Amino acid sequence: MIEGVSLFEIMSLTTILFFIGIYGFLTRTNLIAMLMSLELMVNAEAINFVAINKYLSPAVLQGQVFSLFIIALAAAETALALAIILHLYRLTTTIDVKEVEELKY
Amino acid sequence: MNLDSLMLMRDEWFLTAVIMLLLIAEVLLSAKNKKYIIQLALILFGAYTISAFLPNDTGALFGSSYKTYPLVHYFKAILAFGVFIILLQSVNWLKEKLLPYDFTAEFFILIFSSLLGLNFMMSAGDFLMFYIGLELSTMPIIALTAFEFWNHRSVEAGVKYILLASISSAILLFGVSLVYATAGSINFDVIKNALQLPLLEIIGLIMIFIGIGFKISLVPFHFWAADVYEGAPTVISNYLSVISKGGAVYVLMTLLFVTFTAFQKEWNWIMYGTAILTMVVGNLFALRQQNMKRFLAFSSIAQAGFILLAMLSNNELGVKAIIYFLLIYIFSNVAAFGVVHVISLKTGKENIDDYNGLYRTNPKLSLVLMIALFSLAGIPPVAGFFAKFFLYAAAASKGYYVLIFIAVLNVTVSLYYYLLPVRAAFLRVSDHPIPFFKSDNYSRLAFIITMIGLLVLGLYSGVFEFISGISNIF
Amino acid sequence: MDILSLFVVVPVVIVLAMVLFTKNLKQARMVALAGMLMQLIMSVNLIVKYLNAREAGDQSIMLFQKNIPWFAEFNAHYHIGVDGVSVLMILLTTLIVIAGIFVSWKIQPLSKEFFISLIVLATGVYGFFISLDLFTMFVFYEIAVIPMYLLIGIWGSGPREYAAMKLTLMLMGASALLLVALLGIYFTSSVGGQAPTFDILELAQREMPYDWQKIFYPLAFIGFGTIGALFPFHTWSPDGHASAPTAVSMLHAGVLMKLGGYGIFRFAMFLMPEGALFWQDFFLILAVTGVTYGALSAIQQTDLKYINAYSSVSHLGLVLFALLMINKTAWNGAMLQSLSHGFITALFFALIGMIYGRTHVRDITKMQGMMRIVPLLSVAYVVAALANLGLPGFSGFVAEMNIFVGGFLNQDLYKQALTVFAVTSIVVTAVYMLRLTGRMIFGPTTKVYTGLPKAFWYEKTAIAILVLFITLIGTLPFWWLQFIEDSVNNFIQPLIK
Amino acid sequence: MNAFSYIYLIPLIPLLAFLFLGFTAKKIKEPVSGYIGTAGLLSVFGLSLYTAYKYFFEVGLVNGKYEPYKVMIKEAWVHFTDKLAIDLGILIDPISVMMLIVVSTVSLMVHIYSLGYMHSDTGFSRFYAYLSLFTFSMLGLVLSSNLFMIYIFWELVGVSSFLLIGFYFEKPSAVAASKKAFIVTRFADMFFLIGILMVGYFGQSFDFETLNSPSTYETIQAWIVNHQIFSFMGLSLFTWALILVYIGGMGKSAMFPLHIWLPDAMEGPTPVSALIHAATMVVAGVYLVARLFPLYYHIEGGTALQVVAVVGAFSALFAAIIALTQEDIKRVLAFSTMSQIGYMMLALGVSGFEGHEGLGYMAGMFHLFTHAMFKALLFLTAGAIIHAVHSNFMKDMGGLHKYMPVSSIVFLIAALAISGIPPFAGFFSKDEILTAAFEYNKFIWFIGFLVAGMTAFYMFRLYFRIFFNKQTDYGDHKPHEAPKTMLIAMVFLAVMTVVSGFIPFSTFVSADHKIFHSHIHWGDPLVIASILMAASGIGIAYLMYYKETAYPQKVATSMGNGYKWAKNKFYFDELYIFITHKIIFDKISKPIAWFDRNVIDGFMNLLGVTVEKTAEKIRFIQTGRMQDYAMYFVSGVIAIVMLIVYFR
Amino acid sequence: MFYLLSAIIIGFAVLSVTSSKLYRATMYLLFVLIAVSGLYFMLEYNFMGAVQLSVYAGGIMVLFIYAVMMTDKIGEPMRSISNKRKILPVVVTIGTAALAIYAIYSYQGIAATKEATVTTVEQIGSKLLTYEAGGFVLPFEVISILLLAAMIGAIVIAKAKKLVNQEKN
Repeated sequence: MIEGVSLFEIMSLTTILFFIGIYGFLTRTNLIAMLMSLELMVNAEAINFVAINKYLSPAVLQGQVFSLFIIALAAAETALALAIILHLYRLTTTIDVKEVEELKY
Repeated sequence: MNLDSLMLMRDEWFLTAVIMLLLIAEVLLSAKNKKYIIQLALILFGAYTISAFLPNDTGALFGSSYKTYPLVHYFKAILAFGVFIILLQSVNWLKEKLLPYDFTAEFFILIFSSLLGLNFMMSAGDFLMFYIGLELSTMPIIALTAFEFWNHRSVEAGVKYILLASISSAILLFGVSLVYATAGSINFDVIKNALQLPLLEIIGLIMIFIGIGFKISLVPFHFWAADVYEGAPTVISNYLSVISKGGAVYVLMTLLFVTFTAFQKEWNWIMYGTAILTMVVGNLFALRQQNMKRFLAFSSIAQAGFILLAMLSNNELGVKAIIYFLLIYIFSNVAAFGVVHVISLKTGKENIDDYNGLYRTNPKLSLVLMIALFSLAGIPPVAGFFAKFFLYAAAASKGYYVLIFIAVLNVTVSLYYYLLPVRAAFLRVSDHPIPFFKSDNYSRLAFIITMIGLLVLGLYSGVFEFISGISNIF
Repeated sequence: MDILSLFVVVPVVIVLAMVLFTKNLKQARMVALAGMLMQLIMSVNLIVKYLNAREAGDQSIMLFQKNIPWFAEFNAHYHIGVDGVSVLMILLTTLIVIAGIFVSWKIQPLSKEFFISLIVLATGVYGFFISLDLFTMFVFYEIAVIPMYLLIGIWGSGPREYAAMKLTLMLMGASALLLVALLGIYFTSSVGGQAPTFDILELAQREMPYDWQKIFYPLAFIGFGTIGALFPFHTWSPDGHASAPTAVSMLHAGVLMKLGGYGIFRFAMFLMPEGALFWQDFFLILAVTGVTYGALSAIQQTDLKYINAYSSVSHLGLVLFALLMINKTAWNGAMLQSLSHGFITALFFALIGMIYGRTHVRDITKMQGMMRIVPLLSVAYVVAALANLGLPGFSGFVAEMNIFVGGFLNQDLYKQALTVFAVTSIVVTAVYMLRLTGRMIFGPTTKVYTGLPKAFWYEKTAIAILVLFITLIGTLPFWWLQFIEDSVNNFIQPLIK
Repeated sequence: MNAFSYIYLIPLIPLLAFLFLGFTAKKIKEPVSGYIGTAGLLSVFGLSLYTAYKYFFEVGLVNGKYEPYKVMIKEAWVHFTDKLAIDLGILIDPISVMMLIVVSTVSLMVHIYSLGYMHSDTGFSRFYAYLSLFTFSMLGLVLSSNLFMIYIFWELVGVSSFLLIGFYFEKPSAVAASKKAFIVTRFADMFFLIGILMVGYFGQSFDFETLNSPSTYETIQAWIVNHQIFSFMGLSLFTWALILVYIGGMGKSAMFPLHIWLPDAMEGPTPVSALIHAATMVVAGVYLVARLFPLYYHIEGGTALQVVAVVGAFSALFAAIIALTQEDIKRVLAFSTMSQIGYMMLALGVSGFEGHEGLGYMAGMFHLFTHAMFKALLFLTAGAIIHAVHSNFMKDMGGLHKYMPVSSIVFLIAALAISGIPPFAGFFSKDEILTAAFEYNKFIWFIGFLVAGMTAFYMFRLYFRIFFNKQTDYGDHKPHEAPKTMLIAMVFLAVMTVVSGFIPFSTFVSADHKIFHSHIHWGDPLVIASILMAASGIGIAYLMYYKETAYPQKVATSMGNGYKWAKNKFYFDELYIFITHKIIFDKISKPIAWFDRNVIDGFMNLLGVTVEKTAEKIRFIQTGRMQDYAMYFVSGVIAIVMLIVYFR
Repeated sequence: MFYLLSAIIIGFAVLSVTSSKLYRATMYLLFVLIAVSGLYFMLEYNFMGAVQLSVYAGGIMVLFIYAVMMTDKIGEPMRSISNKRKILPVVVTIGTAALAIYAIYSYQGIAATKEATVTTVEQIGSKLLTYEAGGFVLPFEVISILLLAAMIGAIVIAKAKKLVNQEKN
C-alpha cells in the first residue's frame, strides 16, 4: 500500500483508465489504435488486482499473481491481434476500421 | 498428490498429449506424408473421445483450482464427441483448402487447444483458471476464424472476433477484479460464502455475466456472432455455435447454480429479461437472413435464449434440461451446419434461395437438413422437441408460465424461419438447382451419427435418465 | 406387442418399408394400401375386442391399457388405452386414410414421398387417439401437424407456400398454448406432495386448484380449439384446405380437425372441470358465432374448397358448441358429429379433388351441369351435400339432433337461446349447399367440359367407402352411439358433479 | 305381437324399390323400372286397404273408441336421455290409416299414370326411383309414432320433393324452383325443430301417445299456470312451441306467408305435382296439427289452435284471390291447393274436441281425403292436357273438349267436386267445414263462404278456358287424348271423387277417436247458401269464359292495381328475394365473408407481416461496425445495473 | 507522487485515445505504461513493475511500433469520426465510469486496509510452482499451452500471405 493513498483513489484511477480505454475503443477508427485502447483497459485491471491484493489481503498473493497472468495473456492476445490486423493490411492495404464492416445486417 | 489423483485430470492430460503428438508428427513427417496427419488426428482424437466417455471420479486438484465430477466429465465427453463429428465434417475442407498450404496439423492443434481451454474453463475452481481457460478456448479459435486467409471475409471475422473478444474479456476481468475486491478471493468456494452484494459487487458480477454472455452470444452481446459465423470457415462457425457456446453455457450454469447462489434473485431478473430479448431478437434477425450461415448464427442466438429459461429454475431439473438440451443441440446444429458446409464446399453457394429444389437433386442431404432444422425448431419425434420441452418444464417448475408463453410464441416464429430452408429445398423447384453430388465418406459418417442421435435420443429416454443420474451439482 | 401400440408401430413400419424398398408410385401406393388395410383389419378387430370386453363386463374407463415409463424423471409415461370414442376415431382415421390413398392413386410428382408423409401424419393421429398421457398425446399431436407443411407445400395448388406456412404456424402457435397449459397441469398436479404426473386418469383423481384451472383451461381450450376451427382462430383452415392436395384435405378436415374436439373432450374438460364451467359461457359465444358465422361466410364463397372449409368451421363449431353444453346428450352429439363430419367432409374433398382433377377449375360459377358429364361424381356430390345439410338417413342428422336436443336440455334459458341460434345454421347450410349443387351439378352443361372421363374404379372405391359409412351412421346411429355413450358417461362425470 | 306386425312392409317396399332402382338406374330400361315401381306400390296399396279394413272393421273399435296400435321397429334408435329418444315405431290410428289410404291410392295412380306420361323420358328409371323414395318417406311420415320420427320423414319428403321438382335438372328454372322449395320448407323446418326441442323439453317425451295423453297435457297445463314467467308476448312457451311446430306445418303446407315455393314447384313433372304438391306432402302440415290435436286443443285454451284457424282462413282467401288471375293452369291449381289446405287448417282450427264438437276436425280430415282425390285428378288431367298441347298456359288452349272428351269429363267432375256441388265429394267435406266454422266464428265462416264461391269461379274459369272458349289452331300437331295408362288413373280417381263423399267419415275419424254421427241437413240455410254460392261462381264463370268475351278484360281493368297485385302474387316472391338476396346475402353474409377474409384473417396476416417488417427493420441495428457492438456491450452493463438497482 | 503518476496516466491515456496521429498515440501509450510501472513500484511490487517495463513497455510496445510503422503513413492524421457520433460514447463511458466510482465509494469494505507488505520475487516464484492450495502451478502450465497456441495461430496467419502469393505465382 501507498502511504496516504487509499484504495478508493487507486480504484478510481483504474476505473477512469478503464473507461478511457473503452472510450478509445468506441471512437477510434484505426484497428491498431483500438488495440491500444484495449491495452489501457488491461492495464487498469492489472493495477486493480495488484492494488486490491496489496490493500485488502496482502497475505495471499492471488491478485498479484493474477496480474502477472493478465500481462502474459495480454501479450499473447496482442500478438495474435496484430498478426491478423497486419494480414488484413496486406490484403487491403489499410487498417481503417471501415475495412471490417463488410459483414453486416 | 500422486499419479492416481492426477488421473482425475485425465481428460486434459490426454488432450494435451494429443496436441503434443500432433506437434511432433508435424515436425517429423515428411512433406509427402503430411496428408496422413488428418487420419492420425482423427484416430488420436477418436481415442481420446472414447476415453472421455469412461467413468471418472470426483475430486479437486491444485488446491481446488481444478475440480472434476461426473457431470462435468461427461459433458466434456459430449463436447469432445461434438468436436469429433465436426472434425469428420471438416476432413474434406481440410484436404481441399488447407492441405496445399500444409496447415492441417496447425488446424488440429488449434482446435484441440480450444477444446482444452473449454475443459479447463468448465473445471475451473477459481477465476484465474476460469479466465485462462476462457482465453485458451477463444484465442486458437480466433486464429482459426481467420484461417481462410485468402478470404477477406474470414479475416474480417477474425479481426472482429479478436477485438470484441478482447473487450469482452477485459470487461469480464474488470468485473472479476471488482468481485475480488469485495469478496476478497478469486476462489469460487470462498466467493460463494462471501457474497454480500454491495453495488460494487453487483457491477462486478454483471460484468462477469457479460463476459460469459458474450461467449454464449446473448442479446445484447451477440452482435459479433452473426458476423463471425458468416465470415469464418463453416467448420469453425459450427464449432463456435455449439462447442464453445456449450462450454460457456455450462460455466454460466455452474456459476449461477453453485457459486453465485446468493445472487439468485437479481440473476433471475437479468435472466428473465435477457432470455426474452435473446429469443425475440435472435428470431427477428434470423427471419430475414439469406445467408445460411448467418441464418444459423441467429438461430443459435435464439436457442441460447431458450437455454436461459432453464437457467431460471436453479434446481436439478434445470441442470438436466440444460445438459440434455446442449447434447441435442450439438447434434442438431452440427448436422445443419454440416449440410451448409458440404454444399458450400461443393458449390460455393450459401444462400437459402440457392437451395431451391435441393430435394430433387440431393434428397438425403435435404432430409438431413430438414430433420436438423426440425430438431432446432423443436418438433417431435426429433430429439429437439424433448430437449425444448424439458427446458420449458424447468422454467415451469418455478412457475414462470408467462415466460414460457413468450418462449413458445417465439418457437412459433422460429418455426417460420426454420421452415424457410425446408421450403426452399422441398417445396420449390429451381432452374439451376444444386447439382447432385456425393458427399465424402467422413461427412456421411458424421451425418449418420447426427441423424441417429436426433432420432434416437428423444424417443429413447436412457440418455436423459443417465444425465439426470449425475446432475446433482449442488 | 399389444394391440394398441401396433396402431402406431405398423404405420412406422410402412414408412420404413416405403423409404427403403419402394421406388415408384406403384410400389409406394401398394405398400401404403397394404399397410392401411392391415390397419383396417386391426381397427375392426379392435372394435370386436372392445365389444367383447364390454360384454364381459369390463367396466374400466379405458381398455387395453399399457403403461410404460418413458421419461421416468418427469413421470412421463407412454400410457395408452382406448374407450368407445377412440375406437371409433381410429376406425375413422383408417377409413379416411384408405380413401385418401385411393384418391391419390395417381399422385405426381414425388409420389413415394407423398405416401410417406401421409402415413406419418396418420401415425400421429393414431397415437393421439390412443394416448392417455398428456406428454405422449402432445408428442403425437405435433407429429400429426408437421407433415401437413410438406403435404400442402409440395403437392398443393394455388398459394400453397403461403397456405402451408400459415397453417403450420397457426397450428403450432396453438400447440404452444397447449404446451403451456400442459406444463401448468403437470406442475399443479403435485398437490399434497404427490409426484407431478402427465397421466390423465391419475390427474383426474387429483383436484387441480381452481385458480390454476381458470388460467390454464382457456389456454388448453384455445390450443385444441384452433385445430378444431374455433372462431376466430379458424382462418388457417380455408386457406389450408383450398391449397392442400385432395387426400390431405380429406385427412385434415376429416381427421385432424377432430383432434380439437377430441382433445377438449378427453383432456381439457376432463382435467379442468371447474375451469370448464367457469369459461363455459364465454366459449359458448365463440362457438355459436363460429357456427352461424362459418355458415354465412360459406354462402359468399365461390371456390368449392372454401365453401367446404367454411362449412367445416360451422360444423365443427357445432362440436365445440355441444361440448360446451356439458350434458350427455350434447356430448354424444359432439362425438357423433366429429365422426360424421369426418366422413362427410372427406367425401366432399375427395369429390372436389376428382372434379378439379378433370376440369382444373374449382370456381362454381365456371362450371355447370356436371351431372351430365360425371354423373357418378355428381350424384355423390349431391349425397354429400344432403348429408352435410343434415338429411335424415345420413350421419349429419343424428349428430346434429343429439347436439340440439342436448343443448336444449339445459335448464338455463341462455343456453337454450344459444341453441336456437345454432339451429339456424341448418337453414343457412341448406342455402349454400343447394346454391352450390344448383350451380355446379345441375343446370345446362358447360360445353368445355363435355367428354371428360367418368369416374375411375379407384375413385369409385373411395366414394363407396365414405358413402357407405355416412349411411351406416345415419341409419344405425344406436350402434355407434353405444361406443360414444360408454365413453361420455365416464368423461362427463367430473363436470356434472 | 299385435295384429299389425306386418305393417313395416308398407314403407319398406317402396324403400327397397327406391334402392333397387337407384342402384340399377343405368342398367334397367324403361318400362321395366316403371313396372317394378308400380308393382311395389300395388302391393303397398293392397296392404293399406287390408290394414284399413282390419283396423276399422275388425280390431280398431273398442267400446266405440278407436284404440291406437303401435308397432315398434327399433326402440331408442337414437337415445337422447332416459325419457327422450327417437323410437322407430309405427302408430296405427284412424288418421294414420286414413292417410295411408290417401297416400297409397294417389301414389299408385300416379305410378300408373306416369307409365304413360313419362314415356320415353331419359330419366324414366330415375323418376320411378324418386317416386318410390317419396312414397316411402310419405308413408313413413304418416305412420310415425314419434314427433322426432315425423321430423325425419318430414325432411325426407322435403328432399324427395326437391329431387322431383328439380327432375329436369338441365332447366335452370326447375333447379331454381327445387332450391326454393327446399330452402323455404327448410326454413320452416327450423322452427319445427325448435318447436320439437321445446315440446321435448317441456313435455319430456317425443312419443305421440304419451304427448297426446291427458296426463301429459294436464301436467303441462299445470306447469304453465305455475310458471307464468316462462312466457313470451303473453303466451306460454309451450304454446309457442306448438306455434313453432305449426310453422313447420305451414312451410310444408304452403300456408301464408311460407307459400311462395308451391307455385314454383310446378316446374316438376305434372304427376309429381299431383302426388306431392296436391294430394300428399302438402297436407302434411294438416296431418301434423291433427296428430298433435289434443295438445293444440288443450294447452292454454287452444290459443295455438286459433292461430291455426286464422292462418288457414287467411291463406284460403289469399290463395283464392291469386288463383283468380293466374294464367298458368298448374299455378291456378297450385293456388287452389293452397286455398283448400287453408280450408283444412281452418277446419282444424275451429274444431272442438269431443263428440259433435269435433266436427271441424273430422271435416278437415274428410276434406283432406276428398281433396286428395279430386286435386290429384285435376293435376293428372292438367298433365294430360299439357302432354297434349305442350304448354302450361291457358292462352295456348281452348276448345279442347272435342279432342279430349274423357279428360274434359273427368276434369268437370273434379271441378264440380272442388266447387262443392252435390253429390260430389267436395260438397260433403266442405259443407261440414263451413258448418263447423259457422258455429265457431261468423267471420271465419264468411271467409270460407267467400272462398267457396271464388273457388267455383276460378275452377270453372279454368275449365271453360281449356275446353271451350276460343278454338285455338293447333297446327299439324293436333292434341289427342291421353294414353290408356294415364286414363286409367284419371278415371279411377274420378270414380273416387264421385263416391268418396258418401263415406260416413265421422264414424272413422274424430278428434277423440270416438265415433259420432254427422249428417248433412239439406234444408239448413247454410247448405243452401253454400250451394248457391258455388252455383253463382260457376255461373259467372260461364258467362265470362264459356265463349270468348270481353268481360274478363273489362273486369281486370276495372280492378286496376288490385288485379295487377293479385296477378303478381302480391309481390311476395320479390319480397322474399329482397330479404334473402339484398338483406341476408348482401348485407349480412357478404360483410361477414369480407370480415373473415380481411379482418380476422387480415389480423393473422398482419401479425406475420408485422413480425417480418420488424425483422426487416431491426436488421439494420447490426451495422457491422465493431464500435457499435461494443457500445451495446457497455450500454448493456449500464442498463442491467440500473434495472437491478431499480428492482432491488 | 501517486497523484503525479495518476495525472500522467490519465493525461497521457486521454491523449493516447484522442490523438489524431497514430504514431504519437503509440508514444503516449508508452508513457502511460511506464507510469503504470511506476505505480507498481510504489505499491512495493517490484517484480511486477519490472515485468511491466520489460514485457509491456519493452515487448508489446515494440510490436505496436513495428505494426504502426508498417501500416501507417506517418504524419497523415487518422480519419476521425464526427463529433456527433462521439456524443454517445462519451455519455456512456462517463456514465458507466461515474456509476462504477459511485459504487466504489459506496462500498465500505475497501476502507479496511491491511498492513503493507513487500512482495518478493521468491514469493512469486514459489507460488507459481506450488500445487497445494494457494499455488498456481496449473495456470502456469496451462498458459504455456495458451502461448503455444497463440504463437501457432499468429505464425500461421503471418505465413499466410506469402503462401497465397506463392499460389498465385
